[in-house]
Amino acid sequence: MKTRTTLLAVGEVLAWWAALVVLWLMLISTVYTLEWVVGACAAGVGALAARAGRRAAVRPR
Amino acid sequence: MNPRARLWLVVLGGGGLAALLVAACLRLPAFGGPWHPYGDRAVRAALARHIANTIASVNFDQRAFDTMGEMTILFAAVLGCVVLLRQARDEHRDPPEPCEVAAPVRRYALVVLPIALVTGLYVIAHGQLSPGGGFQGGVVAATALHLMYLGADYAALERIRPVEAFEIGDALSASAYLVLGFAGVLAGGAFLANTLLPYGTFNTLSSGGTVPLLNAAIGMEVASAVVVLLARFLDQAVEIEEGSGS
Amino acid sequence: MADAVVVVALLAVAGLATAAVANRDPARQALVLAVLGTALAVLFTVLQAPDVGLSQLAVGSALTPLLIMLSVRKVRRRSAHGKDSKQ
Amino acid sequence: MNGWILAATVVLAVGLGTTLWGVATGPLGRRVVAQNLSTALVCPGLLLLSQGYDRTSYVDLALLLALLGPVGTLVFARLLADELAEEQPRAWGLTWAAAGLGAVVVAVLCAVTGPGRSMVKLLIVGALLVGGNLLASRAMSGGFPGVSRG
Repeated sequence: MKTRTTLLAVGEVLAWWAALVVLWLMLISTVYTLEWVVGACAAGVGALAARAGRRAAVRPR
Repeated sequence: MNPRARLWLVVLGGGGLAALLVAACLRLPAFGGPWHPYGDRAVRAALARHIANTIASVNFDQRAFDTMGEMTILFAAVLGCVVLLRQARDEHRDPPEPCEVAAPVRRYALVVLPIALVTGLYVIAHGQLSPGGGFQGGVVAATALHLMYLGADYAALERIRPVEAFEIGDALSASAYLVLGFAGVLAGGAFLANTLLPYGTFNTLSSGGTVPLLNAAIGMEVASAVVVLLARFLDQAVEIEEGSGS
Repeated sequence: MADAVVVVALLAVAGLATAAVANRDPARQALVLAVLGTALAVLFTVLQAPDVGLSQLAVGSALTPLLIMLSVRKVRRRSAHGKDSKQ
Repeated sequence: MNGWILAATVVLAVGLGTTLWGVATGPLGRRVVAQNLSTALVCPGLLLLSQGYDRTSYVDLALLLALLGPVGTLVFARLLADELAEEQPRAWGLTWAAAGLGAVVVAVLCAVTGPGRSMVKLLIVGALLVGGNLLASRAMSGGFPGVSRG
């Protein structure tokens, strides 16, 4: 049960991360290594915020 | 002063200002002319330092000291707000009731929050390449977090936004700007002189020497400052009640 | 003819700024101010100053309305509170 | 002056003109609707301007407006929820017309740009714009049923 929740959480963050990296690649004009690095970091921040936001919005009852 | 005298004072002052403005307008160069002495020099200086967006070069290289002044104004303004809007002795905190938001609004907020955050970071990171920069991107990133208040409620926003961390981030990034300025002095140049780092390849993220670093510092400063400012406003509007508690 | 779009943007800014001053209710003023922000962003864009336009969009479309509306809410709550305690 | 700037001038003149009239007069509900429409009408204008000046980096302005404009409307929908609950402003005809304008402009610009990453960027702007506006319309007519306090 514990591993299952961890796996789900990691999967959620990874899915958001991949989607946001794709978004970053669509926003920029030319692609090179540094752009990948910065984009991956920014997408990481966004993915963590997405998960934190979804957890915070589910009201603890 | 009676209202009549006040009116005369306004008419006199306004009339004088209008006359001066009209006189100044008559001496202005024509709209859209080909003569741009400042623009030509600024573009030349920007290109010499491999910066694609001349505005970023003006803000963070040629006029980096002015930007430090603007950053200080924002910092002082937010500090003033924090002091003014603190919880007074005759006030108490009354946590707001959780509120009901329609499901599509909540889903929209949860989806757009990361998108807006990444877009804000994109605008910060590409400040010296395309329109944008630290200020614009920082405001977008900070606004993105407040989608939690709009799409859920204040308690949800507080759960993802530790205000203390943003206060520390505000101070740290403001001092990072100063440290970068003094690094120029230590390296034998002037305060905030852009002679520290190689200028890099034109039109890439690493071009422009210290410009991307100063840009990132401003982005973090503005984002933290806006979050702290809105936190004080939200506290006052939603939580803090008059009377010392019942 | 090429300046027609500049004229349109200038007229919109002038009209919206006048409307913002002419309204007396802060909530309605905030609404006009939000639209004025987008009109100013258009004006800066057609004058080839997209950096300033972006600043205006970032600040004017969501941040300023939020600050004004939160202040309005605080003032309204305070006056409602005052009425309650008098009764 | 090319056709793109002419089209942008027409869109902006009609858009800013109608929203000026809508936001400055009438009941509160109509003003919020007009504020929402201003995003939906100005954003296509900015896209056309970026094509007219032939500067792809100006698309960032439209992107930011498409992201933050609906957020601004949500601010009003949330903090004026009590007043709007009485009026229940609905203007689905206008909203869908504005959304249609945004979709048409994005489709035309996509056809001109041709396949590539910049086309996807235009599609992202279009999706954010249309989705955001429809959602904001939904939010102002009963999107916040229980926010009397907080």
